[in-house]
Amino acid sequence: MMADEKSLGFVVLEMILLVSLGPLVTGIIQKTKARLQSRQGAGVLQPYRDLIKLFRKGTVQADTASGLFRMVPVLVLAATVAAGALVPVVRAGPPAFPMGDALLLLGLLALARFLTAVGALDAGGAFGGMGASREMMVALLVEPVMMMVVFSTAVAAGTTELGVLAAHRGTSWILAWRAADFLGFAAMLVLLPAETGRIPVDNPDTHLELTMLHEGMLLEHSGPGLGCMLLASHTRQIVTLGLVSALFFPLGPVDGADVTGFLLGAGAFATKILVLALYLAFVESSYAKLRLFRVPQYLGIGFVCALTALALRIL
Amino acid sequence: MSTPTIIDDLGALLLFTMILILAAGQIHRAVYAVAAQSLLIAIAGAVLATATGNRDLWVIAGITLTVKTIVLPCVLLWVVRRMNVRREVEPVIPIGATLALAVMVVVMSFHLGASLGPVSQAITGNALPVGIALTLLGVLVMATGKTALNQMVGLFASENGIFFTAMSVTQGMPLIIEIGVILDVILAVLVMAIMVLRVRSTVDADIADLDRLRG
Amino acid sequence: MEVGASLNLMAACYGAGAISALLARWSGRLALAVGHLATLAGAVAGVAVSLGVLLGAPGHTLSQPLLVLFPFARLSLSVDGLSAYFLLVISVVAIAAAIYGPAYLRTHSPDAGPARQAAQVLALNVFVGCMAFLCCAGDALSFLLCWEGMTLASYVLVVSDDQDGENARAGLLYMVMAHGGTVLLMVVFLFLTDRAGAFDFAALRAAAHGLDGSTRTTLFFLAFVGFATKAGAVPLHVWLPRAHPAAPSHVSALMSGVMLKVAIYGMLRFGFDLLAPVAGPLPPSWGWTVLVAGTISAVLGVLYALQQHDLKRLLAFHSVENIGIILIGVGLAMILWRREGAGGVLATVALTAALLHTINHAAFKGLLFLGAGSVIARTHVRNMEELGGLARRMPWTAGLFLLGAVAISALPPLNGFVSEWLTFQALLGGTGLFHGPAGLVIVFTAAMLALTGGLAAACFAKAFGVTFLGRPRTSHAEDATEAPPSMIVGMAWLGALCVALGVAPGYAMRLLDAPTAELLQGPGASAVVTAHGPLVLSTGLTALGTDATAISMTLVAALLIVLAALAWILRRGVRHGAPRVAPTWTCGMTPTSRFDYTATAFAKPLRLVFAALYRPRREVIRETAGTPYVVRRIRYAGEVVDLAETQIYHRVQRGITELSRTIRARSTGRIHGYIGFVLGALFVALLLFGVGR
Amino acid sequence: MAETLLWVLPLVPTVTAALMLTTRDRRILSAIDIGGSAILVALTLVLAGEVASGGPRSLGVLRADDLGLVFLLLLVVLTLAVSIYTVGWLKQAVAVGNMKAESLRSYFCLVHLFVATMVVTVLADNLGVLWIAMEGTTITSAVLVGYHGHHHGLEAAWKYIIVTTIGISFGLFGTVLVSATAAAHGAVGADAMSWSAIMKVAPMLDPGIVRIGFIFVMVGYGTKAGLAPMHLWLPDAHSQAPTPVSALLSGVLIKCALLGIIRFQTIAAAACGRAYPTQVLLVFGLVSVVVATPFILAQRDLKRLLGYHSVEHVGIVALGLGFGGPIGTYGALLHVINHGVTKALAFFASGTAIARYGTRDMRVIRGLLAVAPIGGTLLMLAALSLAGVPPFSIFVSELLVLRAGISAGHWVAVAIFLSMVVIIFAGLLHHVGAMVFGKPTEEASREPEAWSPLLGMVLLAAIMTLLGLTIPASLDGLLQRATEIIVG
Repeated sequence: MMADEKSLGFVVLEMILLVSLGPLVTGIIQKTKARLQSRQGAGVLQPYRDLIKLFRKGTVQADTASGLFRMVPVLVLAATVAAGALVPVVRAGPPAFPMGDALLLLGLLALARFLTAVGALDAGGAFGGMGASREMMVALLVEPVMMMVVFSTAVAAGTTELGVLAAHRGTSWILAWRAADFLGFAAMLVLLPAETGRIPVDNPDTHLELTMLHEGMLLEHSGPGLGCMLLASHTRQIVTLGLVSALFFPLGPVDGADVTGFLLGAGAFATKILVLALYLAFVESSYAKLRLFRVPQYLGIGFVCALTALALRIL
Repeated sequence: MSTPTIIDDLGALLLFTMILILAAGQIHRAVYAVAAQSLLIAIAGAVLATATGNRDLWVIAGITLTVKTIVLPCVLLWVVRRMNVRREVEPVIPIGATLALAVMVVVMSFHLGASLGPVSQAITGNALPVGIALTLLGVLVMATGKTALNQMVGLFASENGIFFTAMSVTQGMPLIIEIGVILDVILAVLVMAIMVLRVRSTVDADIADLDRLRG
Repeated sequence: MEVGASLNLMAACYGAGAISALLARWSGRLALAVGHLATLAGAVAGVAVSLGVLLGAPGHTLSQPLLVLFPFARLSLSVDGLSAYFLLVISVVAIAAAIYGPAYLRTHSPDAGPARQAAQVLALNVFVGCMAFLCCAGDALSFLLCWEGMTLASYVLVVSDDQDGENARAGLLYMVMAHGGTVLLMVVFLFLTDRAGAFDFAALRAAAHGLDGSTRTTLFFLAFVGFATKAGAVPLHVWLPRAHPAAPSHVSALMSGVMLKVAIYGMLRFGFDLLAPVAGPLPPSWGWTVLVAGTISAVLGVLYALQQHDLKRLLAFHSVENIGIILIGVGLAMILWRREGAGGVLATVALTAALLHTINHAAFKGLLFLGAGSVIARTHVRNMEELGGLARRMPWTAGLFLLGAVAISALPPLNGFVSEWLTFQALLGGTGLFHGPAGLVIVFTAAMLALTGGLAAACFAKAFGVTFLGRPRTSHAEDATEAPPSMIVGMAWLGALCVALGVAPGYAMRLLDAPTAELLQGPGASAVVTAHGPLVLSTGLTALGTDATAISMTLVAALLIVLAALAWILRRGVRHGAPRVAPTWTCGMTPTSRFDYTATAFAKPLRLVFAALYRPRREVIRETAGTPYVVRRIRYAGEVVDLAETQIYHRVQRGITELSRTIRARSTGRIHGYIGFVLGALFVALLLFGVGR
Repeated sequence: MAETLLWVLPLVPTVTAALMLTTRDRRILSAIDIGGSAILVALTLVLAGEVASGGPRSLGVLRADDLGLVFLLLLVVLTLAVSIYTVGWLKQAVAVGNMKAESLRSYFCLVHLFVATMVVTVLADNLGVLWIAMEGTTITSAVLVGYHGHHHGLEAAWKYIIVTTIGISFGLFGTVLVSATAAAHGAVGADAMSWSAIMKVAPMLDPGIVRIGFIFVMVGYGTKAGLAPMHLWLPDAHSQAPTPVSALLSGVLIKCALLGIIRFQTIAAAACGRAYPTQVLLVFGLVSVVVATPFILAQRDLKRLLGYHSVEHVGIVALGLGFGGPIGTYGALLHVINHGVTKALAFFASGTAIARYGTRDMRVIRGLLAVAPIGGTLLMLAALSLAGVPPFSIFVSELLVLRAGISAGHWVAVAIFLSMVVIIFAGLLHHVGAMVFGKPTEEASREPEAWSPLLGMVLLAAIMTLLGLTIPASLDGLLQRATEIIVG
């Protein structure tokens, strides 16, 4: 409809931007948490340092692991980053050459998660298995709700293509919000911690603790492999945040490919992500982790919100 | 005294003998009753023969007299003696119920006959109902009679019913058929008699009491 | 015409294969080889036929009279787009099964007598042949004959596998339910034939046009139940998870991958072709029923699959799920067909999704069953708790099984995702058309579909992980070796299909043109879905008239490959050299296979989350030494039972059996009773019929 | 030529029976047996050819029309199969002492007398002769039923002879009534009982009398045919008789009784309108199918199971006639043939199984496929065919019957019929599946399968499958003409 189309090169550019900013978001969240807990905390660039350190290290592999184990980090990273290519970052509007829509994005994230779980089982330790089993449980509670939120916005636009969705909302997004949007957004806010693997669903900071999900699956990875996995989870986080922003407040000049427009869009995107990151930090430091079997109830809230949002759209 | 009235009276007598067979406590009495019944049939045959001048009926009457009034009853009595059952055998269902059923059967037959209206060619309007009643009552005897012999007697009785009907409703079946039928009956009775005695000799029981095959 | 010739060739091949069973008299191995070779040839001929029709002149129907067997019915074959497409599906899987079969049968049961091998060869060829010609049937009688032939042959294969009574029981349940379904079909067919005075489909179609709505609907539902029994839709599915695992694995692949689809073919044939009104949309009750049945089957199927430990049983339950997904597409197409506005286009999308998922499921479910087959052939164990660590022992099988797992979990970039994506798009369009409760149902369906995907992923993470990864739990798994090459080739063929249909689905749309265009009398699949060229999937105009959602699996796949290459470089890190190998971290203890997560443990969280549905039974027996704090041993036994089975079937069965037992017990062998019955019968009959009216 | 055949045909088995008395050697007896049956088959085929070309022939009280030929063909084919089967069966029976070697000739003699009476039954034109022959079958077969001589056999024989004699005496009563009204309309003397003569005057007959007569015949011959609720004797007799005799009883005899009913049905249809006899047949058929079901499900005795199955299938034939119309009647006649062949096969196969395990209790017979592959397979095939699975013959005839029912719009009857068919299917497959598959018991004899029983069975199995895959033009023509005789 509106919006001239983004060239493929532009899409790749956005993707790279997204991936490179991924660890920073984590850093910011960590820092904020530290501050809120009145700690000094590590610098916001710490995640980058960790990654570099890991890529320098050698690998230790479990004796039971099969060849698959070494491929897992590669595939997971690839899938997550590819998902990143589908998020409109600084500009809405469809790409010149169609790549993928919200469903494909969620599909790629699910693929990454599936492979992570499989990899965790490969080493054959109890922690990996436990992490994988619980991660899959949370995942299949989260994914349908995500899908429904996407639907609740897509029904209005009649498409699941994120660029078009964003463009359809247009710049006047806040005025265009209906009750359904508020509910959908609320559902998203409930889901975010779960999807990014944070308290109250998961705990990213602990190792060797029976409550962990994601970290448990990474336990047997080491060196560059672990690096890939971490980078993947950073990317996953920012991609999810990007998805939310694209669905609910696609602020960003949708036309005009000039430098100023680009900078404006980038700035807008950065602020949006920052806000969401701060939200996550606040949630993490103001809640305690839930028992695993309370999680369904917690996510149930999201489900109800999403379903109501959909109902409102349709009725 | 005209033929129809005679036939009617004979029919009544036949029904009476049938009741006797039904009610007969001891088997040899039933045998005598069935012999008497056969005699009545033979008389009916003779009467019809004189009335219609159908020569075949004389033959049939003769055969009935010899075979069903004399030979077969003797066979039966012989079997009875071989099996020396003298004592009363209690019937399968109480005699009162049996008689009640008999009354029902008779009523039903006459109701049926009435619903048909007069059968052309039949000697009297009552020939058909009486025939039906006799045939069914004969089977009723078999159903209620405890011993194998009761059942053989009942078989006779119902055969008699059929013969009576055949005579009084048509001028009897074609002779050849009639003879064939009677031959069959004789054969059947002989086979039955052999079976009865065989069982009596192997396992000391009445063949009609065996009920090991079920379900 | 050469297509007709290859049709005859197909018949000849299957016939020859069936006859080759006689070779078993001399050598069982020979019979196996020749028989499967014939199947292979027949399947290839089948592919030729279907491609000839699908790519041939549009709207062309290849029809061919058969020799007159029955004076009261003319038998004939007629291959239109729909038939050809399903013939293609059948043949594609049959090829894999035929390549895979002989080696499997030899490795799995080396001590099988020639009699059994002969039976298997005969039944296999009859089975595949009947399925193939069922789709080509041009009249009701040959349809029914093939239908029952298919059932009978598969029954033989089910009971043939081994001597224990379990298979016989499974076969019994299967046969009885199938027969019940067939009876319903017979009623429908005979009703139509009676109206038409002939058996061939053209006449039936004409006769159906004369029917009034209610009759039409009644007939449709009779047929739907009949086919749903075969397709294994909940709650008519109970036979499926028993029968499919019991058969030899390549036959399971055929049963799950193909035989169920034949039922789908029947539904489409009846719903859109034979019983469809001349003009105007179908009665709403049809589509909605199918849609809801599909949703229920999808969710319950995968939920029960999640709790299975028997590898093949798990796969069988997944067939229930996938049939559900196909039914969702079919139902949606029925709802949307001939609706004003965007309905027509959306119907095409929905039907395309259903048909595409048909072949996709055939491909990956076939692949998975064959993979499971290789595992079973090598380990003779079906319970995955007793497996594990096979990835290092049979890498090819593991890799291909993983491929199938990703595909069936509807994950990009493989084919499962494509058809589910299309289904989602059709549902989305549907929400635009329906407001109020109808719309909600569709949305709910979409949510359930999403849930299904997630559950499937979880299920196969478990299935693959527990079976192939970690440490071997028993000596069976310990001593396993890679499957013979011919089996791997059979699997690889289907695996390639999964990849091709996932990465470049646009090229397959061409094959879907004929069936979609013929059934819906609207735009063909490629006109709608690949409007922007074969590399892009798009859903045409959406209900709101906004432009289509378009994705390109090809591009994404390419992107994945590039990124994977980059990531690989990154993964190798700065410091090259072989990785140091160390035991898995288990808090300092020496790890054994008892540390591995079992299937039961993996599924435990979900068992608790969905406890309301599962009603799980569990018993824990603890032997304590005097005081409860010193526990000697704890025995844990838990199982999840199929509700439909316990709640419906067992009760019905028990009821009938009890009734007949009591009736039989009543009968006394008294001859007086016998005579009484005769007399009574005469008495009653005279009163009923004798008295003049 | 054909006329001579009419009196030669009954003579052949009679002479064979007489020849049997000349020797005691088992081999010679079997040879005579097979020879006689073969000649019978040959002559029947000749007669069939004559009739097909030159129309019905009659000689005195005998008459060969297409309707009778349908039954005659079934009769002779089964007789031949039985003769072949008997060879091996007898050897085994004598070995285990079920049959006494010195009494074999009387057995063979009786079997052929039995056949002779049945031949007369199907060829009879005079309804009186029909009745006489029918009673003759009862007497001869009753002796055969009790042949083993133990008191179970005698009990069965007694029940059989008493109940069926009652039945057909009702039949005679019906015959008398019909001939009475026929005589009233100018069919005099022996003609008064000749079916063809009666058919000429049938439309004028007094409907009231014919109605009552038909009911008597229906119940009477229905008893002999094993229609419920007069069927109770049937499982006893068919389970106690020697296996070859059971095959003849279930395969042919009850069909002969049906022929009797059909003859009267045509008269009744002409006299009181089509609807009347068909509705009576419909009711009895439905009752039979329903009554048979529970006894099949809860059965333990293999041969009784097959007996009750005969009840069901006779019921199906009656249903076909009751649904009426050319299709239903055609289907019914076809079903007569199909069921005859299949049921004989079933009895043969189960006979060998029983001989192997030494019991008729289906809970004991296990793993037949392992000890007797061919026999087990044949038993399975017979069961599947009985259950109405293609490509076996019964599927086709049941299809036609069903179609007739649907086109006649008897929805209730169709619904009941179908549900019973499915339940019976389950029951039968449950029983037979349990017997055929699984692990064989210890006491099962592992000796190799003898040729002669197999040959007899394979012959029948071939016919069964052939008729399931196609209906030859000649047979079709025969059935068409027979249908015309009934439907007009």
